[in-house]
Amino acid sequence: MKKFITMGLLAAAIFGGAARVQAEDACCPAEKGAKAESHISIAKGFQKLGRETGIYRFFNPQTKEEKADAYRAALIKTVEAETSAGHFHGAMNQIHKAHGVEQALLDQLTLQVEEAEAAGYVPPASLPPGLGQFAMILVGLGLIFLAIKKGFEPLLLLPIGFGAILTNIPMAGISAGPMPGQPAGFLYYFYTVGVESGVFPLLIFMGVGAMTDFGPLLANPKTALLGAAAQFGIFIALLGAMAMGGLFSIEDAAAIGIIGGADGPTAIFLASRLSPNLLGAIAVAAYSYMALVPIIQPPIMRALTTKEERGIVMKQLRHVTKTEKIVFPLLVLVLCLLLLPSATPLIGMLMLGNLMKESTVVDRLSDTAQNALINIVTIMLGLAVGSKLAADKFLNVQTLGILALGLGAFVIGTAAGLLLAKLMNKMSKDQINPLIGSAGVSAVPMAARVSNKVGLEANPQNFLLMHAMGPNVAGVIGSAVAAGVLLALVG
Amino acid sequence: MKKFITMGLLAAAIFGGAARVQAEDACCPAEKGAKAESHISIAKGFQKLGRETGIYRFFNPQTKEEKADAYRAALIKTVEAETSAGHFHGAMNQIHKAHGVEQALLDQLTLQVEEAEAAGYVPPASLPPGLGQFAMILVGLGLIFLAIKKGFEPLLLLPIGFGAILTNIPMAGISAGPMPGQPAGFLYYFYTVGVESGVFPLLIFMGVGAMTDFGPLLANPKTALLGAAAQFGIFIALLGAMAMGGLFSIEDAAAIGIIGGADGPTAIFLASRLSPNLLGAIAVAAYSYMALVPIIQPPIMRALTTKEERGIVMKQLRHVTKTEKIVFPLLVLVLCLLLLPSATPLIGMLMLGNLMKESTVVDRLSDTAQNALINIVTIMLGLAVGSKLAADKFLNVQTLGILALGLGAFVIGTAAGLLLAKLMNKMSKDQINPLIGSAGVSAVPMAARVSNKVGLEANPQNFLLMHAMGPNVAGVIGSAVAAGVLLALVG
Amino acid sequence: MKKFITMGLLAAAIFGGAARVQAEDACCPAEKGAKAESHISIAKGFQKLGRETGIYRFFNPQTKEEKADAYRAALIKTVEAETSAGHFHGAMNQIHKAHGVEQALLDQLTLQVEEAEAAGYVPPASLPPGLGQFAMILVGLGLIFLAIKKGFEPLLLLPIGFGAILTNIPMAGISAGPMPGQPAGFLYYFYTVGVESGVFPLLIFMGVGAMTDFGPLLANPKTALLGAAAQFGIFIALLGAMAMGGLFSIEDAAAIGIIGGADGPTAIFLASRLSPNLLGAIAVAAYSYMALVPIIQPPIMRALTTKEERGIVMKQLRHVTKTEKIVFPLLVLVLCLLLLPSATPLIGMLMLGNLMKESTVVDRLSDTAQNALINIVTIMLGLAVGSKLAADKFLNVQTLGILALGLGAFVIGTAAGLLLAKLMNKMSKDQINPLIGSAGVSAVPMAARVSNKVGLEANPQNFLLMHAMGPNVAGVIGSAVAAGVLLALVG
Amino acid sequence: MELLMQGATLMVIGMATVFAFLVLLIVAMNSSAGFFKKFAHLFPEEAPAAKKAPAAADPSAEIAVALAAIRAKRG
Amino acid sequence: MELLMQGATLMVIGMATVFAFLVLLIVAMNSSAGFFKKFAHLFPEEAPAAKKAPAAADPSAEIAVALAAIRAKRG
Amino acid sequence: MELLMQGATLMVIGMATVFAFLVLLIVAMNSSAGFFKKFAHLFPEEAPAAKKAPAAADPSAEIAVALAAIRAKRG
Ligand code: NA
Ligand code: NA
Ligand code: NA
Repeated sequence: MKKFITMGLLAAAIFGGAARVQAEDACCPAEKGAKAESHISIAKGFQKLGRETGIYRFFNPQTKEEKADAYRAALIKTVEAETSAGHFHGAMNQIHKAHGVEQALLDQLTLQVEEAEAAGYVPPASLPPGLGQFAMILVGLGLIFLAIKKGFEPLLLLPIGFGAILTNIPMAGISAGPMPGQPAGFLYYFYTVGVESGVFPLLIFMGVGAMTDFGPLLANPKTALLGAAAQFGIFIALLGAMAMGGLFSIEDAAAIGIIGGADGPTAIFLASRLSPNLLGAIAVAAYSYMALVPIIQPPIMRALTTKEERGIVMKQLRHVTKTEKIVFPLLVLVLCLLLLPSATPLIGMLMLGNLMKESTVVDRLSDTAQNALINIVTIMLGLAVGSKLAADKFLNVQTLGILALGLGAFVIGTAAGLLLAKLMNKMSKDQINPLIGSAGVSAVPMAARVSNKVGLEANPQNFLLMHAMGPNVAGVIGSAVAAGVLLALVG
Repeated sequence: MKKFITMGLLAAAIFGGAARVQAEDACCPAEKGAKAESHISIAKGFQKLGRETGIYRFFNPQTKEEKADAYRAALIKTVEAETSAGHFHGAMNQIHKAHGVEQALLDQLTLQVEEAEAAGYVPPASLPPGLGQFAMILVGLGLIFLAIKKGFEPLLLLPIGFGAILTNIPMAGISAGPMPGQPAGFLYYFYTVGVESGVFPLLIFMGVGAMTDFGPLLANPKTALLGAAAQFGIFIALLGAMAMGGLFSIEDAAAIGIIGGADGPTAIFLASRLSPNLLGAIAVAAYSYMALVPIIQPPIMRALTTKEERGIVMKQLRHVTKTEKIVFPLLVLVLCLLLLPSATPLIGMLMLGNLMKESTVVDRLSDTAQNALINIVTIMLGLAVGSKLAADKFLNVQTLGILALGLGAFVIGTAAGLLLAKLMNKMSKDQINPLIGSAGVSAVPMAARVSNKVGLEANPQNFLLMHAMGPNVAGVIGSAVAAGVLLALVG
Repeated sequence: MKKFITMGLLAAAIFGGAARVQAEDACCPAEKGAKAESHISIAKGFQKLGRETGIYRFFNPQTKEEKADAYRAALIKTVEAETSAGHFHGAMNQIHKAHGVEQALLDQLTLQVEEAEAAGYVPPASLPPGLGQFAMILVGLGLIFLAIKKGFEPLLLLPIGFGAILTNIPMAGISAGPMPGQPAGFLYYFYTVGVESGVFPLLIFMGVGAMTDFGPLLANPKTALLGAAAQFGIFIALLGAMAMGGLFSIEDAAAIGIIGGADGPTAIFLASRLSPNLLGAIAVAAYSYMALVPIIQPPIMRALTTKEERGIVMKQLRHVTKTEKIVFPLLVLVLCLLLLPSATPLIGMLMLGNLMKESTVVDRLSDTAQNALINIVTIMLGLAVGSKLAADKFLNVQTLGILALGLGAFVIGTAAGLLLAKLMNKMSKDQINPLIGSAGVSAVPMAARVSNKVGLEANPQNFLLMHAMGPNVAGVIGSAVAAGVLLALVG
Repeated sequence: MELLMQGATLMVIGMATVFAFLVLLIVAMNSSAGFFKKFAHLFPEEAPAAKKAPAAADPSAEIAVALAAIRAKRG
Repeated sequence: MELLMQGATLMVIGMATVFAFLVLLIVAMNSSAGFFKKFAHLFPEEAPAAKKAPAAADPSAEIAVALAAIRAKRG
Repeated sequence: MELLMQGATLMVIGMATVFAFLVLLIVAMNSSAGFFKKFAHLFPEEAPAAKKAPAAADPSAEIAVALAAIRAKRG
């Protein structure tokens, strides 16, 4: 009796699927699968392993038929297990679910390819799937090389590169969604649980807040304007993306622009909300350019300032009291909730971290936020971001656009900060060294160090580091505000 | 063809919704939404931002219509995305789900308001929604002030206060549940994953166990009776809540009573199971009164004891061997599983932590349980508890009741402990200083320190701290047992 | 009106359930439940508590009827709550779900028992459910005793033993799945979120990678062969399991074999995918035998080698450069992705940890992976594994088989390693002490220490530790590869 | 062209908001500085640090004192 | 009134259970103390601490010894 | 019997794969050792450690220098 029901369910499964896929495929895989499992000969076993090696799959990527077969085999296995356990209802549910949502995923795959082909559009850099994975593994290795050998933001780029490799391993399905009766790949969980929900970037931002000293900004509030000016790069890049003849939607353009914010968690948070497909490329661009700040900024700084300006020694910063520092994070949060609620997740977590640090009453929480917690989340976030570096989403002309626009955003942000600093220097009674303007792009604390270094070249007695920290931390707030505006208007 | 299906689905979505909400609303928002998105002029953009500022929304809270519009817009966007990707089945699912469970949430909202109005009952302290949020933000700031400036249990009250602010920011939806095709606010995840499941309070309890030394209790077992007597406050508060003319259900009353246990994780665990709506108020009351123990207890202690009694010097505690300390957590667990299985999640995790500490073979686990893990969980638990401090659940007469009953529970628990200690002093051959009775309410280690301090006032040679730690830690077990009874009979 | 709908829904709930269970049961529990709740007299309250004590339930385990009643009561409560809140659709959903998937669970329970009885098969060691729980609690206490008093891998066996106790507490449902409208037990979440998904063992493996030095293997690459030979135990145990007359399926056999890999995370990862029912027994066997390596291996080592061979002093290892150590993890990963993608989750995470360590550019991540993160995950993984130690899955003849096969796997793996080392010693120009062959089973670093100790016995100048670390770490890679093959062919 | 217009609109609104926010923050910081300068006597510099001690959950110091006292009495 | 009765019932049962549990715990603690006093010779005070060393997963000490020996031999 | 055959098949394939993998790894390790021996001049032993310093996100050293300089100038 039970056997009979099982067979009926299987028949339903097979024919239900068949109606959507292809008629001649539908009757065989069950038998094939059954045979394959009951007699694994040595030769067939090696053949199976051989067909699952990466080296074979780089040149013979999984076809749509193979994917559908794998899917159907998983389904049949689950349905059989359910049925033999007396879960007839559960088995029915599996079949229903499988032919609904999940089958739709396969259909979508098919459709997307067909549409793209029908549209006659082949992205210039596109590779066949298998070679695309191979190329992305090289990209991952490249990111790891940059992280280790060149010191490019290794805390993020090493895990991102590693995640890119893991994701692109053929047949391993490390970032694949769940199949019927089987768990998803583990990077799929990292991404959905941590990035899609926004939790990982926000926890990182809390840790950043706990490591940030807003004292230099409080000592010289007007340098906050420089942190505003440097966000100009964000919007120019957005405009550039919109100008690229339909290559990017408005959501994409907003997510790309935020690279100019020079702030990793903000970029990841916004991209995960507005343009998840581009998340990988955006994060890679953001962190790479942040690592390149010491190379990108100095020529612009020298071009836009005179040697005299660069030599300006600024007035020493006043002492900031403990109470001011405690009140500051609450002040920013209140301002933000009054004016721009959409920015409060980012600003709120940044300020929570800072309040934990400055209040000194919860030092153990602040220490953990700066160490164990941020480190754990960084590893998982890096891997999850890397899991979005699939070949079809990275090896295309969009990524070239993103890289170009991101560089433009950094350059323009730097220039905007410098120019406003020049202007402020002319209008203010206390002298302002224009070099601190470039620190407004954030990239904490790299950009502030660059200001200091370029300043020392012009005048060996000119220590700008603390002065540049003001615009530097203001730039973090500035780009979170920009992200809030984009979320409110585009999201 | 696809366009046609999309439109059909949208029509279904709209009319399906329309049948439930209002006919004249149903035809327009799609068009409005579409127009709004295709031409954002500068003026309209600022207008949109302006309508989403906190300051505007405090006075013009989101109406039911706006919520329904937002909901419908999200739905339409998702359905369009699904349809244009070929997910016709997925689109159907979205609509089905949306008009089922989710639409029901909106309906419920409407119903609740209408019922309350029909019942003619307006809670005395209720404010219009927007001002309610404003007031709750002030409450959050107040909790942070108490945590930082007054040192009120800052480890919990600072994150709770911050969570209260984040939750009540208009339009930000930081604790809101998921919308179709959109993730929930991040505090929603903290609450459902960590508090609803019971995982966070249990992990905290494990850390507390790893920090607790049961040696003083083992050295003088009979002081455990004081930890039992002090739980009397729990049940008097429960009785009081039941007496308040239907203001509280029996589940609410049990959750309120547990405030008298003076034990944060136990209170949060029980309240999350019996009365999630009151969780915020109960946690705030519990931690606040624990912070106030040095103010609440001394007058009661002085009133119920003579100066001679307070000056009693107790016999020095015997040495407790390592083996006894290792066996103790297993003893408690076995006793608990034999007699009261419903208390084993709490008692079990407390004893796991203690076993890890005392066994000394897993020091690295014990260290992590006491540091990184408990700190991470404390941050997230505090924020999650704060996320339950919504205006309509906090700014009402129930909260006043909870505050009054909680205070009563602390006072009565203190008195009951003291009185039993007086009695035991009269009946026991070794003298017992009645002051250690008040430590039975737990509030570890604050209550034991208060006993020590009041004892020193009466006799400068009278060091009660270690003697008071016995009832103090017994009180933790006692309130977990009380929670188990309440879970078994009321839950 | 609402009352009417509620009653209708309840009627539907009851009769819907009735059609599946038993007609005479169906009409009463609602009334009984209602009565019981509205008048808890003191006597009845104590009676209820008494019937929920562990001591009562050991002898009177929950019957199918009681489970069904509890289930139905939870359902009715939820449906009432939904209805009274206006969630008619939600209420309908609850009923539908309850009579579908969840009811099926109860049916399955019934079926399994009936089938087993019909088959006339009573596992020799099976106990009535209540006493089975009692016995498993003793097993848990035994594991804790071994962990603390005998130092048996306490980091895992202490939490596993504690998890076993918690899981088997009657009525507490600490590892039970969700009931309608109620959360699951907290160990259920640990298991599904951490073990079923594969995330916990993989994170542990990352930490192990960050603690492992592959230098000795790089200095003497050919010792990797010993790490291959020692995996022979895995496949012999697999063969043995297949030979046991249908006691184990092929999936079970593969999961049992991996015990011979002497590597905890690999065993847990593979067992969670191939044979979750045996996971508890497999993990306990794997960690126990790893702890027993100093007892199991020396006799075999002495039996298979001559005193002269044991006294062989090996050539000092060459210096390995930093760059080689950095490149090594990437080399292994690339080899693995080219040849055996199914092993890449395990190998990948091991190598990520090692890369983080050797690169030295992300020391803070590497430190956290080796400390806070691995400790947190170890606690949760241990408890989750313990949650699979249910009486019906552990107290049976299968467990005896697993213990026997696991021991055999260790013995044969040790012997295979030794014999290949003897052979290599004869064929190689540089002398190889055969004792380092036994270290190929992994059990890092215990097996390498055993090699060192036995070597010192034969020749007090013979320090084999570093030489044995080569096969030791190669054995970790070897068993991950074996796991990959099994996943690809059996999974 | 319309896309460009949208981008430009976003730029104007975005930069205006960013500047507005940071200008208001400057005002707030200056007010805060003024306030705490004026009422400096109410906020002694080390107050919060002093408050911290009683809040710390470490009873070891007190226990040490107590034990020392006990030993002193015994010895 | 009925609500109050329910509350009172819970109070009686609850306090009785709490006291019963802690009284039994006192009995158990006293028995445990008696047992370990009587069989103190079986549980030497430092035993578990001594057991800990071999369980620790840190081979560095042994490696250091081995390396020192190797160097000694070489040098 | 068929089950045993399956087991034996798995054993042959499994052990062959394990050995093949580790033999290839040996080849790779030897090649890597050869490569880095030949091009040792391109990979100075301390290079990565030296690279690490600028990557570290700790500005405290520089800040300390800057503060010292400022104080020197003031004082
Ligand atoms: Na920025
Ligand atoms: Na208590
Ligand atoms: Na192994």
